[in-house]
Amino acid sequence: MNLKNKKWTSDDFLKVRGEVLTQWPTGAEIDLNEAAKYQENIPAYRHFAKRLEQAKQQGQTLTQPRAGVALINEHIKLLNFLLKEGEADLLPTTIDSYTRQNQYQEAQKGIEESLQTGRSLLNGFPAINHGLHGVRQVVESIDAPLQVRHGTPDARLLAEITIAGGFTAFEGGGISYNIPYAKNVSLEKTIIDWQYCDRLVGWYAENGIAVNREPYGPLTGTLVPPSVSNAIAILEGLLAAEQGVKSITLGYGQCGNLMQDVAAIRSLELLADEYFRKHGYQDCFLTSVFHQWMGGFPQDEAKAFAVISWGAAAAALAKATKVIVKTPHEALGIPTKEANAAGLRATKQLLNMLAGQVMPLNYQLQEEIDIISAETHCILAKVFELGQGDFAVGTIRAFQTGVLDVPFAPSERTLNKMLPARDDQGAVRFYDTGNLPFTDDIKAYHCDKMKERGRVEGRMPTFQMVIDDIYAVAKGRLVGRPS
Amino acid sequence: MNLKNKKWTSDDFLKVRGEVLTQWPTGAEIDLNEAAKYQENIPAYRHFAKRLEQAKQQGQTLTQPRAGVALINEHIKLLNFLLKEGEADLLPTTIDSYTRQNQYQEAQKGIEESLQTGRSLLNGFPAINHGLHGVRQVVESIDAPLQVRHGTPDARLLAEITIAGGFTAFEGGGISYNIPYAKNVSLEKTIIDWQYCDRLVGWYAENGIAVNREPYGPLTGTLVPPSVSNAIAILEGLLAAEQGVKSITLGYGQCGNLMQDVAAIRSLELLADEYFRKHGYQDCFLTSVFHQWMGGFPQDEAKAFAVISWGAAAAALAKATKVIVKTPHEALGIPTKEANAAGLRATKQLLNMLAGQVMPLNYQLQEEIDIISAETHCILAKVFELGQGDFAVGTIRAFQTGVLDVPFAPSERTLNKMLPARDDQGAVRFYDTGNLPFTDDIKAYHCDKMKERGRVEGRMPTFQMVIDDIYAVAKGRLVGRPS
Amino acid sequence: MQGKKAKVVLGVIGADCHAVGNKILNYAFTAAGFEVVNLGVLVSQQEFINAAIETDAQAILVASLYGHGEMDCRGLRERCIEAGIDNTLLYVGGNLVVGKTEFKQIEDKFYQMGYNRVYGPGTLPDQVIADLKQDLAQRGFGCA
Amino acid sequence: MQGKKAKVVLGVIGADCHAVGNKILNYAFTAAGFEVVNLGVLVSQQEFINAAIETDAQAILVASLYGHGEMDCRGLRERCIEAGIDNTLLYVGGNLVVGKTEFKQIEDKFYQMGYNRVYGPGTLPDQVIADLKQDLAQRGFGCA
Ligand code: B12
Ligand code: B12
Repeated sequence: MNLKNKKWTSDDFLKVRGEVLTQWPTGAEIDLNEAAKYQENIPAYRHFAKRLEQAKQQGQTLTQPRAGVALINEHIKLLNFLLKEGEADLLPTTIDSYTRQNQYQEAQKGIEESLQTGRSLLNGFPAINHGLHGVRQVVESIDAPLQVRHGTPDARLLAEITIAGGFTAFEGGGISYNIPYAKNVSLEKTIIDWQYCDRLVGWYAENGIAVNREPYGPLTGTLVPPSVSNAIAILEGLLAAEQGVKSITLGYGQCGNLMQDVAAIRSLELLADEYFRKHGYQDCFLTSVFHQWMGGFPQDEAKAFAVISWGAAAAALAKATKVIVKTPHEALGIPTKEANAAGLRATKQLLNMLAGQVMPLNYQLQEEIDIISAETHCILAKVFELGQGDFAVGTIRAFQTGVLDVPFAPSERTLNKMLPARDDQGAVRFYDTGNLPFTDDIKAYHCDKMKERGRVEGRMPTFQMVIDDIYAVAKGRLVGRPS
Repeated sequence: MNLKNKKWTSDDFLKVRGEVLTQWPTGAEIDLNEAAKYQENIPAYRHFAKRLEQAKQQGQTLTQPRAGVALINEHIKLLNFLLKEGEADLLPTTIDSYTRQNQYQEAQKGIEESLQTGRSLLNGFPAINHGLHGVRQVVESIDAPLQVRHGTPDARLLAEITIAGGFTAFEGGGISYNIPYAKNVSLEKTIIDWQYCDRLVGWYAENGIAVNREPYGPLTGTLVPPSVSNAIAILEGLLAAEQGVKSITLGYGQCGNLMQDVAAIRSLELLADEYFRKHGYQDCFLTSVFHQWMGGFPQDEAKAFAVISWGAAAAALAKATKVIVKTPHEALGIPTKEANAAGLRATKQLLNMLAGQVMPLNYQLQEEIDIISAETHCILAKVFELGQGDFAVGTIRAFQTGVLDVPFAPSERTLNKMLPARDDQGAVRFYDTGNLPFTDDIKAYHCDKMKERGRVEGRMPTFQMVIDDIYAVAKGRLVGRPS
Repeated sequence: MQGKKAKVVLGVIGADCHAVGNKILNYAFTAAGFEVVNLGVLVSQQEFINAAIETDAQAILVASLYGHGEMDCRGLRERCIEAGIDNTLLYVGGNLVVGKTEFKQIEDKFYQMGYNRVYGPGTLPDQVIADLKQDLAQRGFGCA
Repeated sequence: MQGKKAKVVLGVIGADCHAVGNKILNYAFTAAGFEVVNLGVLVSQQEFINAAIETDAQAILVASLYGHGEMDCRGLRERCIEAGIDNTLLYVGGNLVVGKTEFKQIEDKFYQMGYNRVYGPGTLPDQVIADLKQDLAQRGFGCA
């Protein structure tokens, strides 16, 4: 198939579908028409897209944890615990890493060992192995909207099984679930595979069921400059909309400087609206998600609570539609359900205390919005140009040439030439803009910011500064100062 | 003695001093000249006033816990734990409630029962009973600046013993340690008694030793509108300065709305500078202290961490010189040393992450600064007028007439006519301005804010709204909404 | 006695100055139809006894927030007995001991001291009012 | 062999894609004078073995962050022995098991699997470099 940002024909879709459903025996259980009927019976308050729309209209910020274990009953218990003890508004099902790499055999081994040892040896819920009926058992046991969260480059079968199973939201995208999650998978292939997922969601939409889609915003979670993640989020959103998706949540991972974080969400919302309108997708309902700090966490739980709370506060002041919540165990391992619920409750306390408080516009916030927007426009314009009017083709070429570049990514499909670092106030800037298509003004802006920090620290900006920044939050600060 | 805001003569001071030192046998141990020598040998980094000056100049916010137990060795262990495990910058010694009420006999019983049972049966350190040598044992075992924190209407002997013992900072004031801490103690008496304490500190200042004084800012800790606490803080500061105090820290207790909290600290700093200059005390070094939420806390520790973190963030964004830290045990009982250290570490994490981040001026912040400043001016002008140019005399008359009024105070010396409540964004406003000497504009401003909230909640502002606000934070919100 | 207002004495014991909860309890009990004799904060055992005798109150509601409750509250029941008002209900509530402690332990301790009901931190007035109405009804006192 | 650069094979095992620590370890070991053969993320046991044989490396540094380390790392020592490189040092580090666990337990588990050194979360490169230099020196390999 030739990559193009064009809605798939029914024929193309059905042809590929035949192959997808045979990737693992449980694929055979799916019947789209039966699935649509099943979805129709899910009440509105359990429906992700509807819940998000309502929250956006009411100016609310909803909480959502990450969580998933190997076995069905344990997974149900976990989610219900987070609902009750964590007061979570939205629930996830985090998929294990073997499933993410399509290693269903390994996942099966994980299930069996988990059964034997009585503790989850998988870092998530292996939905494909559990199959349609396993998934529905979960869906029917949880009285809240449910989303699949993963990191799967090829998630076609996973989308088929989980949406048919009654999940009303599905995270991921051809860029955001490739570059941070794979090493050597062709971007062309993942974009096509995600067009499949989006077309599937588009099919449901045509049948009256708006399944929510969420490109994965934070990417590597490590010093990703807002314009980079915003550009990719908007691109994936546009690609999804083209396949007929009608409910999209665009995401951003907290950087830690309040003005920059608020600006990032505002700019993301503004620009997404602009691009969606311009390209004819104004009927797509857009919402936003703010991820609490995604980089390395402090091991100390008190300090972790502080980082979590700061993320909650920033999300509230930015008025994101939902916030993805970390836990006090983050630095150490998959959280216990108690630690997960504690992170949720801390977050809820602050969201409630800050309900109604908004960050008023000010010169610094405006400056951040302006610079993020200008950079994002530069990137998107260049992608469009490289693709000769096709955002999908443009994306491929943009990654080849470094016009799109994700820092610290495992993938060989990103140039890794751009390097971020913090400025003296902790905002994430570019230490090296690499091949990003920025104007000289923008480059000078970042260069000045880095020099300013260098002056304060009495050292030249070097790669050591970047490393110091990577460790900083875990060590108790935002900016990695020389010791 | 006749109350006047006038530096005491040496004779007056020495006459009263004779009586003070006989209130409890340990008073006899004090020799002022020996004490001054002892103070001289305290190195700068352990010197409260010097550490605060340095922090203010560097734009740092320092952390300080509350802590005190009955027995000397346990108290030393506690403080050292908070220094090491809590990374505290400044340390306290919180005095027990019997000592605060000058019930030294009861305190002695508490010490003895604590010795017998092996756990502290007092809610603080009974410094007077331990005497000069006990106090110095503490001072010499702690490698950090030390302050006495209490709530004692008549703290003259306590000041004598603890400062002679080597403490370099002393909290309290004639208003702030009466109205929230006593029931039926004459304001005239407490202001005179605190003039004594200030004159004592002034004596040390004349001998080259700047002991820091801190009026207790948060008062009842319960919905105190910023202008009320700022006016009282500035009044007590002025009274202290008149007696020769050269290092004063003015305080404010977090209300929870970010713009209001930042504005409160800014306005406090601005107005204090103005009044101190105007009244001839420009040689007094002023710093500020932000108290993390002082009202009822949530029992859940995760939620308590969120409240603590929000206080840390607001303190950092307001650039207060120090922040007084709460603990995750706040709602339940005196914290264990571990819980206390956890609150400190959470706070430190956020102060470090927010170092360099300031709240930029914006229309809402400006509006809050303006209204708080206008109100504070109204109050202070009226106090001055009532006292015919004497702030001490004016204070007495202001409380009699309700020009100064502290909500929810136990004292019968405050009219209790003014009632605060939150507006729809959670800022603390006046539900009833009582006899506060506000202009019609200011009254209308608050009236509008209350009406706005009433509209949103579909109920008339009533006393129930005030009660709902008192419980709100403990129940997980800032604004007490009807259920 | 049907219809007659039940009387309660309310106060914060010892050297304790926590006034907020006291004001709210005062308001809530009054609103619920009780006659409240509010002694405020910093109340000694003798003041509680005197007020109960003078007003012929059915219950004494003792609050202690600041951590010295254990020391302050000991002996109040004995004083009631001495004063001949051993029939008076004794309720106690607040943050009764120093430090975070298992509530069950605290409860037992105060039951042993002769208190009829013991309330932990976070207690809402409605619950206390309901309990008191029930206890009074059991004792044949039909209240408001 | 004095002066010759020591060679280490570096990689993140299994289906694990955590790349940040890997990049930093790569940078730090290179800066410390080692020759680093960095396999990046998503590395199978066989790839580790092959790289070690091909480059004649003194040590294999296995990272596992994502929680499946226990399953992924089992058997690597046996494969080394089979492949005739049983003398190669095996270091492992990261977030080795699912969930927060007492580090001592994890350490023992991985020692039993034949790893020479086991590192927990939060390990800084300097420490690992110092340990490796010492282990190599003990084995008579004087390195940079
Ligand atoms: C950033 C991050 C991500 C990014 C990674 C981006 C990328 N491609 O690199 C994203 C968001 C994509 C991600 C994804 C996932 N993650 Co992740 N992630 C993190 C996080 C927050 C920081 C990791 C990091 O970069 N740290 C900074 C670097 C410098 O430190 P480091 O990696 O720890 O490495 C240092 C040391 O550990 C040591 N070290 C590491 N390896 C080795 C090896 C040797 C031999 C030695 C000596 C030392 C050593 O030295 C390194 C340098 O100092 C950690 C939690 C944390 N630490 O706070 C979770 C964490 C590692 N992730 C976790 C999980 C579970 C996942 C997911 C499964 C997703 C999920 N459940 O939502 C997926 C996994 C996908 C996959 N297939 O691997 C868990 C692992 C749980 C466990 N072990 O029990 C963690 C601990 C979070 C948690 N508590 O749940 N993650
Ligand atoms: C506000 C406050 C203050 C204010 C009080 C202002 C004033 N004059 O009222 C100030 C700052 C002055 C203050 C001072 C002190 N406080 Co204070 N304070 C608080 C705080 C934060 C809130 C109390 C409050 O107003 N809550 C709101 C009201 C509505 O709730 P409430 O008081 O709990 O009352 C309700 C219930 O408990 C119950 N209830 C209460 N009494 C009774 C009685 C009966 C019979 C019944 C049925 C029910 C009942 O019903 C009430 C209404 O719902 C609490 C901690 C918390 N709860 O979060 C600490 C707390 C009570 N204080 C404490 C302490 C130690 C002190 C000090 C000694 C200072 C110190 N160490 O720094 C001094 C004491 C001075 C003195 N002599 O009393 C401790 C007590 C520790 C303990 N018991 O182990 C607490 C728990 C904080 C802590 N964890 O350290 N405090």
